[in-house]
Amino acid sequence: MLLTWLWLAPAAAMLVVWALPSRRLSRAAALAVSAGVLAYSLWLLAPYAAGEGLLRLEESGRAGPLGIRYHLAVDGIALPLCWLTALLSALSIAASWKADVPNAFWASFLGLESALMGVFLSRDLFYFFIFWDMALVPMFFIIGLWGSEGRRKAALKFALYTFLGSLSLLIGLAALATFHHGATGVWTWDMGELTRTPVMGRAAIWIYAALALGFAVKIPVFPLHNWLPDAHTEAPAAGSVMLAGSMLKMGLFGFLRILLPVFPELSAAALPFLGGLGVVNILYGAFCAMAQSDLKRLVAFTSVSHLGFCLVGIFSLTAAGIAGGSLQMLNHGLSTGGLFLLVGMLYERAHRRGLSDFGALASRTPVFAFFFCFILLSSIGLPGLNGFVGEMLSLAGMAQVSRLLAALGLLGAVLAAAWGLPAFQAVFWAPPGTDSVSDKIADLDLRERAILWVLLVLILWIGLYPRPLLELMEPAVSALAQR
Amino acid sequence: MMNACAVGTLFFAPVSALLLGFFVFRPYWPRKTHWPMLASCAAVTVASIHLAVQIHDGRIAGGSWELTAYRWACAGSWRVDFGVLVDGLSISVLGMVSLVSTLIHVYAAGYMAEDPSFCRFFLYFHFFFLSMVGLLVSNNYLQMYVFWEGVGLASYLLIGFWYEKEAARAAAWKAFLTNRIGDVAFMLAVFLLLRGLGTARFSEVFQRLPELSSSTLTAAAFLLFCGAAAKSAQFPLHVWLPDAMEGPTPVSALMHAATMVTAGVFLLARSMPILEEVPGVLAAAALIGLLTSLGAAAIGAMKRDLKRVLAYSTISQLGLMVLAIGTGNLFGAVFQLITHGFFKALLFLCAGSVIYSMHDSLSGATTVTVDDAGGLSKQLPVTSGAFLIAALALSGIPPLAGFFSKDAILEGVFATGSKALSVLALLAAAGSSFYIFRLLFLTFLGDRPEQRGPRAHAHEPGFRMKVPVLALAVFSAAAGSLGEPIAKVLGKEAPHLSLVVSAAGFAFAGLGILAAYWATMLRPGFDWAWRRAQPELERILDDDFGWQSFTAALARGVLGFAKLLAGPWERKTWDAFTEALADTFVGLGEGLSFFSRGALNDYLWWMILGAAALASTVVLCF
Amino acid sequence: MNSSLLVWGASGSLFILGAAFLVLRRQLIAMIIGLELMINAANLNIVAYAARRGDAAGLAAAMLVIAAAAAEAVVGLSLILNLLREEGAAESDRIRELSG
Amino acid sequence: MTPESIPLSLFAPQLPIAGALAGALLAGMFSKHRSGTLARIIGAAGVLAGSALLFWGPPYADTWLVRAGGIARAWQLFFHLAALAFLASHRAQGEQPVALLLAALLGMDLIAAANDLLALYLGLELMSLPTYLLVYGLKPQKRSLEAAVKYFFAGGAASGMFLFGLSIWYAGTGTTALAPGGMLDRGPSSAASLAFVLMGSAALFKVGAFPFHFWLPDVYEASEPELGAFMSTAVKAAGFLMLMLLSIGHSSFDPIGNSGALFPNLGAWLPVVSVATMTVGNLLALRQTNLRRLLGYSSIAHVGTLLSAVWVWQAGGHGEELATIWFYLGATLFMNTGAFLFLKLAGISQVSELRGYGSRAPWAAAFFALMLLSLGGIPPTSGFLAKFYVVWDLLKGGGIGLAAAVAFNSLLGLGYYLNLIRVMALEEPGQRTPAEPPRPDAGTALVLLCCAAAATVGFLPEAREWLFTLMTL
Repeated sequence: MLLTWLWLAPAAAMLVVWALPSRRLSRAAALAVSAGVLAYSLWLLAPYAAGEGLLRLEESGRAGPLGIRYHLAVDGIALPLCWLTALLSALSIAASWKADVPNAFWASFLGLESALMGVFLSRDLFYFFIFWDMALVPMFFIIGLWGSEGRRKAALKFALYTFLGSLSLLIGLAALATFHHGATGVWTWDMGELTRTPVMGRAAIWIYAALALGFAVKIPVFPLHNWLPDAHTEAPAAGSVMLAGSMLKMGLFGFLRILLPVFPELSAAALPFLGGLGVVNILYGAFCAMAQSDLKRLVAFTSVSHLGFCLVGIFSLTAAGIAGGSLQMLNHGLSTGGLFLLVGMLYERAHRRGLSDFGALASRTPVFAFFFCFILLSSIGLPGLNGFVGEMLSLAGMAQVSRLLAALGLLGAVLAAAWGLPAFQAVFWAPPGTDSVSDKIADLDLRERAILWVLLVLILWIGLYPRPLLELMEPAVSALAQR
Repeated sequence: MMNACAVGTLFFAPVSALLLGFFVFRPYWPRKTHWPMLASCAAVTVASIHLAVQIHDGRIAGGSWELTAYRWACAGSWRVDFGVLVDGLSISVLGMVSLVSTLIHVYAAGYMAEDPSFCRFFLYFHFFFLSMVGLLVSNNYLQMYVFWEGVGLASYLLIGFWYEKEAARAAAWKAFLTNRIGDVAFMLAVFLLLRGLGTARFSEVFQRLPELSSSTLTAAAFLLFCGAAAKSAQFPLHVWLPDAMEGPTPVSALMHAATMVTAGVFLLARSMPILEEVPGVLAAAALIGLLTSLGAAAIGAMKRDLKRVLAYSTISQLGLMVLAIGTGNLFGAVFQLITHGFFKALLFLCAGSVIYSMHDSLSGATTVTVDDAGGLSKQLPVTSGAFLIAALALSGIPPLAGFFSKDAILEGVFATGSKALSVLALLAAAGSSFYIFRLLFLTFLGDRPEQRGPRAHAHEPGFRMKVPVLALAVFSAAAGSLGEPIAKVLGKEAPHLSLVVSAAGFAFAGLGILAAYWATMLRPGFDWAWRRAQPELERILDDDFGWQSFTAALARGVLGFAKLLAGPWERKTWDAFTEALADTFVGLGEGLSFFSRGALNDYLWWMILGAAALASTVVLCF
Repeated sequence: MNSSLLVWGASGSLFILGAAFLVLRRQLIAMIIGLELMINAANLNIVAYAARRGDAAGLAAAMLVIAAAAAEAVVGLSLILNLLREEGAAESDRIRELSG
Repeated sequence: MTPESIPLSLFAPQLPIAGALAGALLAGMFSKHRSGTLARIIGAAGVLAGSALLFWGPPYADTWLVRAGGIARAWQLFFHLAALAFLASHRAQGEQPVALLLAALLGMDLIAAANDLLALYLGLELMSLPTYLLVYGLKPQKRSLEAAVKYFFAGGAASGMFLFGLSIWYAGTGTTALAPGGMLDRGPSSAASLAFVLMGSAALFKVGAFPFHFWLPDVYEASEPELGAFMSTAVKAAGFLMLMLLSIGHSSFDPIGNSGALFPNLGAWLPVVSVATMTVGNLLALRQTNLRRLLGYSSIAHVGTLLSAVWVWQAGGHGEELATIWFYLGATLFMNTGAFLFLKLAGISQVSELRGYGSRAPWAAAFFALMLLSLGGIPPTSGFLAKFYVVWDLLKGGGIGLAAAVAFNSLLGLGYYLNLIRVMALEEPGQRTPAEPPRPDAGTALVLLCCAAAATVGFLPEAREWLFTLMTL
């Protein structure tokens, strides 16, 4: 029952928080619960993180006739993501402390957290899918109800794209189970068993394509990314932190957890295609980010670029690459989550997001400038901070396979400087423009500084000493790596 | 044991100074932040000198001392450990860097005294110093790369220190972007090494070089050279250095003259074993070094802004060092690197003193052009004296340091035996003495009719700025004698001054000085006159033979492509696609609603027709 | 075997006539007549084959069908009566309000 | 041959309902003003007694006319449940609606128990006629009269076709028993197929499948919401039962063994009709502004999905597919009842009235959103689980194309379900949005609670197995 509490506690708390009479009470309860879940996840999983003991921490119920079994487990790749989700939920709730929103706002965050925990923990494809779709409903309401001006259109587009993806995922999963039954005569949805029997033949390609499409919409991969900028820009700050922080990782997690182990040869065959798409993601995200005039939309496109690095890493199918990819998932959560928090704080004060709306903030709000510069550098991939470790490992992994893709991926690092620094300079260094609101912006208060210091310490720690995390991922990664 | 704690201070002194400065001095004594920084610089200098003496006297076995601190990351088959490597090469350069940094820290304390964000300046300044020290003593490529970009970041922050100025912001971003291009090449080289050997430690890499395939080796060597070329402002990627002069003068002195820009040459010197495996890259390095040196000398001779001339002079001297590396003369390059560190820093400090002293009279302009200044030697005797010593050293007049290091380089070039290379090298030497003495004459000696600026009533800068200038003057003069110790520390044979080469060098230097004297003092209006006579020649030279405008056009093109991609492509095609998809289904619905318009008879008609259709298909088909 | 042909012919034509009434006529009363025609066509079939086989159950079935048809007519006529009261004329184009 | 006599005890579950019918009418005679509530109580008591008797009543019997127990009992239980929901939530004055409902219920029970085509026809008539009257009776006005007339004529044509098909079958085989053999022994002749198609069309009409669906939106729009709920659940289920009875015939109709099809050629055209129904239902629902009409088209779309489930059941014939159909019908029962009752309580019929309702009545809006999510098939809800079972059986039965069609249509469905949620949650309240939240009374509140509970059963994939064991006790 230990693992079940990770997703059951926030789900139960969601109902309680929603029903509480006063808004302040429900806000406090939400923060308490999310902090509790974070502490619990750290306490529960930390001792196991050290040794091989991870897979022993498993729970599974009786297998029903359909072969569906309630089966939770955690391994090297899922563990950091659980921590990340718990951390970001707590931080985003703390960050939107001053927002005047109904109880449902806090309840949907807890619902989102429980669904994400479910996705990262479940080893059974059916429950994986249930949690996968359950994560979309709260996010739809977060974007739709409490977003900024264009929220309705963004919420609808978000819903349309993600449901298209999840439908393709449903078909793929069901077909995979039937195919597996055809091959072995056993009905099972458990990832462990599915990996044992190789899936071959033409049908496997169709199943692989359906699953890949389902995951690709969520990452998002280049052609299917159109929902991301609108969803991120219109979502409230805390919403985009959760969306960028952990929701985008569901797709990559799906690749790592389902496609790579169950279809090793097909993944190897798809390497140039999907690796190439990863590189396209990197460059396309960077180019679009360069041309944005809205700060939040710029950060949204950088997510596309960062996840491109994850994709390149994962689809290099080398131990270094996959370790880099999964580490970059974590880093992206921290740095882009941090950036969204900062932009949220800016929006909270001035209700404006344009690059030209601010100016010379470095002199007015030096603390804010320091945090923004630090987290932006981590997002650009400055060595010594966490972004660099993920990108370097992913590209080094890909370099072992195809030097061209690695070189093009590295080009993304140059473009990162091209979108990062001008944005920083426009907001903090350039003199205030005509309609600038810089004079209205006060510096960060204690609460905001505490939140950002947490992120700062993590970013610096992973940057300077990533070894414990990499050793944590080692068993799960070497299982997937093919070279 | 002593060595361990000496190496320890190399890292802990700057780190503790920074932490102290950030958490303690910034909130409480912002005007005093330079004290911890000075202390740490002094500590590092003492430690490096102690280590240098240890290595020089052979008390450290094998001339190099390596310690692996901790395992940074492990992924798949290879491990990356962070550690410290102190050998002849690193300690000699570190000695110069720490010494020059200490002096410039003192100078900066005086120069930046009235600046409002004094504390922020020193935090950035010392962060640079930490990164530079880290870069010099790291024992593997990855750790070197971490500090390599740290130095890049420090230069970005310091160039853009006065961020109110538009030019400073643009220069900072340009510097960081160009450096990033070089860093990416460096990183790709590291990937190739990791892929081939699974490790990036210098000692291991150099031992297992034969394991690498020749194509990987050439690619790695070439990419390393690109990385170094960006940092040391060689021809294709030098565009950022002249603009970097927007930063405060101590920054230009320390980073863009003495230490940071030499990091590229240091990287080439460090990876000499790899370069020696690939003769093609060495030849390319020599060619590019020479080309840069000559081009920069020509442009430097024409510039009017004091600091721009010195910037191009740095590019030219770096070209010479790369030429030395290209001819396989490691000792020449390192010796020139060290001596150049001293006299170029001195030149910049003198320029700084000139700017500082004329500051109030020039309404806040942060730089002085040759036209504003003139005949300053009377008001600034000390500065002009020091400038003269540094100029003599730069052009390579015998007793001073420049002569010995430039001679070492010329020895190497003559040793290659190619006549054309030697002549061009001599020409470069002549050029360097021409532009420095032109600057000397125009700024300090004769006053000229076309002088636009106010008759300068500068006053000698304060004590804190004069001491470093004098100290550096002494070093510029005495550094020549460091030849043997450096050679011994590097493990190379002692330099021998062949009469022919030194005479030719001295002759060309003298020629340059005379030409400068002829062009400025004897015909006072000439410098001004030819500019109006050939405006297009001035424009070409001003534009780095058209290279500056080309890179600007390239940047605009990339930004335009991005705007095209993000604007019409993202908005129109994708949004339109999703809307169209939705509209088609709603349209289908409208069409179908034609059949259900409420008439009972129609309903019944469609029912009966449907039943008949079903019946006919079932009956006929089965 | 021409007698079975005759029966099939009669009931088939009756059924089609009823369907035609139902679809083509606009007055609701005529459409109810169409319904009755369709039911009687079926009844004709049942009675004809029950007679040939001498199967009493078949005849009982025909009786049952007639009763059901009567019930149906009652319900139909009561609805149309209400429509007459409301609209004054039991026309099928009077009831076109619900659509879309 | 004289058929052997059938003991009255076979009809034990139906007797209390008939008694309640009579009691309700008598109640009407005595107390004028409170006759409605009295009738409802008597009716509910009768139905509950009937359901109780279903379990402890007569053992499994299989006479020539009717059957009792086994599968018939399961369907009858389902119809009783739907009737109870109607009685609990219905509020009209007089006692006629209760009586008519009980009559329709008896008709459905007869269809479930029918062993003979004539019994099937009688059940169909007994179910349909009261429903026509209910459409008009509950709220006598021009619109409901028009709907009733349309429903009557369409129903009349369908039962006419059924009867004609029956007569052809009787002419060919000489018996009206729902057993295979007779005409079939000489191989599938064209007469048998014609008979089957005509009878099948009547079933398809009752269900609202593609060529016969035109009446459904008008009737759902004009009739009372609780009747709409009753029709979209119970009457639709009866239609599916008829279709399954016809396609299988009774003798091999034990759910465990596989089927000897009475009419083997059902497999060819059922997929076509199912895909057509799904697509037409969804496409037309996209453009609706009247909520009841929209729920009508959404019910048509669900019929399409169910038809593909029937096709798989008919092709494969194992118990699992039947359980899928039951689970789907069960889920529809709760979803549609919840949705229709929400419309009745909130007094909303137009989409524009729904604008910004979330801020006016958050809990009611949350309930309706849950119903819509279940109708749309979003994971945590039972609607998703039902659709998942159908897709699962289709993939297992080899119907890849149908599975893809079901998936695509559920995306289409999301178009209007999510849009309603958006309108309700994201828009600002318009001037026509009802001000105060709805106040359900005890009975309706109970029904709504059951709907909400049932909607969240999406977590338990074994739900289908439990339902199957419950039904075949």
